[in-house]
Amino acid sequence: MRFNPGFFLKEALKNIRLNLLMSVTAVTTTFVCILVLGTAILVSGHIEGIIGSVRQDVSVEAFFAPDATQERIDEARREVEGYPEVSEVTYISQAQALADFKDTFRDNPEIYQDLGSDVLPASLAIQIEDPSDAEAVAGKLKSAGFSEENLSYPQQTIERLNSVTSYMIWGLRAATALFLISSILLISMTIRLSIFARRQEIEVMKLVGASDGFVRTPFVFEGLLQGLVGATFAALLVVWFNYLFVDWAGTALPFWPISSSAVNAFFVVVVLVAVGAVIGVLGSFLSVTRFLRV
Amino acid sequence: MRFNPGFFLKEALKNIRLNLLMSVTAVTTTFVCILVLGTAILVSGHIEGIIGSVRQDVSVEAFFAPDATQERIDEARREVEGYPEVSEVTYISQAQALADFKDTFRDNPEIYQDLGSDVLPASLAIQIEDPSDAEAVAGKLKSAGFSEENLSYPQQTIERLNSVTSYMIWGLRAATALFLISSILLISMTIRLSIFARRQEIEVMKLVGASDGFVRTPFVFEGLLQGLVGATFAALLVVWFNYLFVDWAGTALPFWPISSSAVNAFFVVVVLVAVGAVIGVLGSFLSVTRFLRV
Amino acid sequence: MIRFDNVTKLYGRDTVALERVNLEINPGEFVFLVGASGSGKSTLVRLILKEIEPSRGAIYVKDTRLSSIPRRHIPRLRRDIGCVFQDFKLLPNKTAAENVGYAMEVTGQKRRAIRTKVPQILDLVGLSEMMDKYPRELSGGEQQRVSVARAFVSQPRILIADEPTGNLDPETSVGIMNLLERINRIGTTVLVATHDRDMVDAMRKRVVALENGRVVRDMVKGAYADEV
Amino acid sequence: MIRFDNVTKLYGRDTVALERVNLEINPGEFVFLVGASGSGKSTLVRLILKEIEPSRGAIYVKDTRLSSIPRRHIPRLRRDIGCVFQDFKLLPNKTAAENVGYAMEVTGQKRRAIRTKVPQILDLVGLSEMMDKYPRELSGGEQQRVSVARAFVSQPRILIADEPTGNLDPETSVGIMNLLERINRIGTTVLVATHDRDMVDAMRKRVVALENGRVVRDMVKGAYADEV
Ligand SMILES: Nc1ncnc2c1ncn2[C@@H]1O[C@H](COP(=O)(O)OP(=O)(O)OP(=O)(O)O)[C@@H](O)[C@H]1O
Ligand SMILES: Nc1ncnc2c1ncn2[C@@H]1O[C@H](COP(=O)(O)OP(=O)(O)OP(=O)(O)O)[C@@H](O)[C@H]1O
Ligand SMILES: [Mg+2]
Ligand SMILES: [Mg+2]
Repeated sequence: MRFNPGFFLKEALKNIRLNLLMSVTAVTTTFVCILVLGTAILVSGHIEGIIGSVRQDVSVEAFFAPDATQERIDEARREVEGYPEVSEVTYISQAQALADFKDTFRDNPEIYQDLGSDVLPASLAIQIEDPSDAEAVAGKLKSAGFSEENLSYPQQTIERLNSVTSYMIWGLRAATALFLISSILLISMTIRLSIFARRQEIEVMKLVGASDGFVRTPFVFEGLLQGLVGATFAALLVVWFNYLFVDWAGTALPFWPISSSAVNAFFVVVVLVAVGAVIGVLGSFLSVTRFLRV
Repeated sequence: MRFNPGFFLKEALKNIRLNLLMSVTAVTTTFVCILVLGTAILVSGHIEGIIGSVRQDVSVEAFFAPDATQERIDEARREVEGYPEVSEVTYISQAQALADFKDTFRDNPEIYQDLGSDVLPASLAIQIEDPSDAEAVAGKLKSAGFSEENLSYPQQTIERLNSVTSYMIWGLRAATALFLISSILLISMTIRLSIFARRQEIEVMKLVGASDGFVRTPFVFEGLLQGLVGATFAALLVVWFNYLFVDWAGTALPFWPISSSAVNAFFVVVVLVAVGAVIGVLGSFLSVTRFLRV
Repeated sequence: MIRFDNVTKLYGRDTVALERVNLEINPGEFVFLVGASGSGKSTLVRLILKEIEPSRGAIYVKDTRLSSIPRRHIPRLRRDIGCVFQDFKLLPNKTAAENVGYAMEVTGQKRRAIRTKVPQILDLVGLSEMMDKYPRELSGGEQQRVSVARAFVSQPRILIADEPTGNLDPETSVGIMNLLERINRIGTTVLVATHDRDMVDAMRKRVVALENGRVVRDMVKGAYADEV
Repeated sequence: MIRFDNVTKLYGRDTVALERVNLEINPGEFVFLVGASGSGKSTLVRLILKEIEPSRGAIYVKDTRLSSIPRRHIPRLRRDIGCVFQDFKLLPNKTAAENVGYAMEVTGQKRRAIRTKVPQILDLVGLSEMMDKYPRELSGGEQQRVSVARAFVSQPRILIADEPTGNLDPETSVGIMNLLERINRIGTTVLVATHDRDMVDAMRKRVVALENGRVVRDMVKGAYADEV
C-alpha cells in the first residue's frame, strides 16, 4: 500500500481538533510530566555541580621541614605539579604562613606577638580533583620525602564527604529515574485512556478493511504531535527557568557555586523533547495495537 | 428522592469492575502522583530538618578580659543563661582554651610551646536557637559589659546561612507546591478523561429521567474509592520508605542530622490520603457536571 | 397532553428540521407519526423530551410550557414520558434487566418492586431468557425490545416510541404493537414514529404525516399513505 | 462464493446462535436472509467478515477457508466484502463523505478518484445535501444510507447488508433495494438480511430462512413467509 504521510498527518491533525478534550489532556499531561522531569534533571544537575565544587575544595597540605632549601622546595613543587590527580599547587612561604596565622588570630594578638618569622613552616597547598585520590597523593608525597606528620589532609572529612556526596548523587539519580518512570507511566496511561475511548472507531476501521498500519499511523502521528508539543513547551519553560535561576543565583547567592555550565541547556531540551516524542509515539503505537485484534 | 448509599456504592463498585482499564488508570495515576508528592513532602521535611539543625549550631563566643574575676564570670554566665534566645551556655576556662588550642595545633608544637597558661582568655560559648537572633544576643552582651572586640560571632556567616536556608526552604516549598498542583492536575485530568469516555452513558441516564444527583453520585463514589485506594497505597509506601531511610541514615550517615521526628508520618499519611480522596471526589463531581446539561 | 404551537426547529443556520408545526395530542390518544427519512420525526420526539429546544414556537406537555421548566425539574418531566429511542440508548455497562430497572430506580421505587416487575416486563417483550445479557451480547431486535421494555416499565403517562420495530421481524412487530395498544387502552398517551406501513394501515389510528418538517396530513383513523 | 460447512456458533457456553448451518451462495447470486429477531442473521454476517470465529465447522469465501487466513490478510478479505452493518458503524469523527471515502482510502485509491466518486454514490442514496454532516447530525435513516453507500463505494465482489432498510420509509427502502439489485446485476454477490416482508415478497429472490440458528428453508424465488 502506498504510504502517504500527508494524508496521515492531516488525519492526525483533524483527530486532534475533533477530540480536543482528549488532545488537551494528553498535551497537558505531557507538559506537566516533562516539566517536573526537566526540573528534576536541572535541580540534580545544579546540586551535582555544587557537590562537585565542594569536592574540589579538598586539599592536602605538605609542610616542609624548617631547614628545607629553596631547591628542595622547588623540586618538590615541580614533582607535585606533575601528579595527574592534582589540579593546583600553591606554595606558602614561611612569611606567608605567619601572615595568615596573624590574620586568623587578629583579635588576640597575645597569641602571636612572641612568634619568630621562622616558627611556622613553609608548605604546599595541593588541590586534588577527586577527593578519593587524596590518600594516593599522600602516599606519593610520602615517597617524595614528606613524613606523615608533615602532611595534613582531612582524612576523615574526605571520607565523609565522599560517602555523603556519593549518596546524594545516587539519591538524586534515583529521584530523577523515579520522575522519568512516572512521566512515562502517566503520559502513556493518558494516551492509552484516550485511545481506549476511541476503541470502537478502531474496530470500525478494521471492519471496513483498513490494515493495522493504516489504522495505527494517524494515531501514532497524533501521539507524536502531542508529545512534541507538550514536551517542547515544557522543555523551553524549564530552560528558561534555569536561565533565570542561574542569573538570579549569580547576584543573590554569589557564594554558592552555581554556574550555568552545570547544566547543558541544549542537551536538556533535546532529551526532554525526545522523551516526550518517544513516549507519544510508543504509547500510541502500543495502545492502538491492543484494539486492532478485530 | 430517598438517598441510598448502599445502592450508589454498589453501582460505583460495579462501574469500577466493568471499566477496569479506566479504573486502573485512575488508581495508578493517583498512586504515582501521590507517591511523588509524598516523596517531595518527606524529602523537604528532612532537608528542612537538616537545615534546622545546621542553624542550631550557630553560637556566639564572649571572651572575658584576662583580669575578670570569678564573680564577674559567674554573674555574666547566669545573666546570659537567662536570655530567651539562648539554648545553651558553656563556660570555657583559660586552661580549657589552651588545651583546645594545643589540640588544634598538635602537629605544630612550635606554635604553642612558648604560650603561658593565661595568654588565652576564658570565654562563654553561647548556643543560639535561631541564628537571626545572633545580633540581638550580641547587643545584649554588649550592654552586659562585653566590648565588641571581645565578642566573636560569625556575623557574615550567619547572614549567609540565613539567606541560603530561607531560600532553600522557600524553594522546597515551591517545589512541593508544584508537585501538589501537578498531582491535582494530572489526577483530575485522568478522571475527566475517563468520565468523558462515558459521556454518552451520562446522557442516556439523564434522558430516562435520572436527576443530576442520581447520575453523579456513583461517579463521585467511584472517584472517592479510586482516590482513596491509590493515595492509601502511595502514602503507606512513602511512609515505609521514610522509615527505611531514617533507619538506614541512622547507621550509614550518623553525622547527618536526620531524625524520624523531622517528619510526622501519621500526618503525612493523613494529608496524602486526604489529597487523593478530595481530588477523586471533586474531579469526578466537576467532570460529571460538565456532561449533565442534557 | 402534548401541544406544539407553531414550532420551528433549525439545526445550525440552514437545516430546517421542523417548520411551523402545530399539533395537539389529547390524553389517551394513540398517534402514529409517519414521514420519509429525514422529515423530522425524531426531532419532534427530542423536542418533547426537552433534549433540544425549539428555535421558535412553544411546546406544552401536560399544560406546562417546556421552556418554563427549570433545569432541575427536567428529570421529573422525563419520568412522566417513557421513550423508545431510535438508537435504543441502552446503558452498555448494565444488563438488560438492569437497564429496565434503571428507569424504575430513577423514580426512587422500592428495590423489591423493581425485582418483581422487571422480569414480568421483559417476559412481555419476549426476552425472559436475556435478562442478564449486556447490550453488546444482544441482537439488534433484542436491544430494541429492551428499549421498549424500559420505556413503559415505570408506567409513564406518555409513551413515545421512535421507530420501535425497525429491527424486528413482522411477527414480533405485531406483538410490540399490540403491547403499545394495550398500554394505550389503560389510558397512556402513545405517540409512535414509524415506517411500518403494514402496521399503520392495519391499526387505523390517528396518523400525522410529516414532509420536510411540515405537517402535511393529520387524519383520525388514517393510513400510512395518502390514498385512503 | 460463500460456503458454510456445518457451521455452529456458540456465544459463551450455552447461547447457540447458529447450529450446523450448511449454505452455499454462488457468485452473482442475490440472497435474502430472513428470520425472527435473534435467529442468528447478524451472527452469520459477522462470521463471513471473520469478525468472529465459528465454534465448529468451516466457512469459505472465494474458495479460501477463513480460518486459514492469517491476521494480516484479513483486511484484504474485508476489502472484497462491502458490508452494511445493522448498527451502521459509522466513524463519528468523519463526515458522511469522509466515511464513504474511508472505504476507498483503505484500498489505497487515488485521492482524485475518491473525490469524484463519493459524491456520485451519496447522490445515489439521496444524500447529496448531507455530504459534510457528521453522523450525529444525521437522522437514523440518513445514517443507514451512508452505511449503504460506504458498503458498495469500492465495488466489492460481495455485498452484505444487515437490515439495510430498518430505519427507512417504504419509498426510500424501495430505492435502496433497487440499488442493491442493480449492483447485483453487474455481477456482485449480494446477501441481504432483512425483516422487510413486502420487499422480500416483491423481489422474488432466493430466500434463506433461519430459525433459532438453523436453516429451516432455502428457496429460489422464495417469499418472506412459508406459505408460497
Ligand atoms: N444534530 C443535528 N444537526 C444538524 N442537522 C440535524 C441534526 N439532527 C437532525 N438533523 C437533520 O434534521 C433533519 C430531520 O432529522 P430527524 O432525525 O428528525 O429525521 P427523522 O424523521 O427522524 O428521519 P429518520 O426516519 O431517518 O430517522 C434531517 O435532515 C437531519 O439531517
Ligand atoms: N456477543 C454475544 N454474546 C452472547 N450472545 C450473543 C452475542 N451476540 C449475539 N448473541 C445472541 O445470539 C443470538 C443471535 O444473535 P444475532 O445478532 O445473530 O440475531 P439476529 O438474527 O441478527 O437478530 P436481529 O434480527 O434481532 O438482529 C441472539 O439470541 C443473541 O442474544
Ligand atoms: Mg429518526
Ligand atoms: Mg441482527
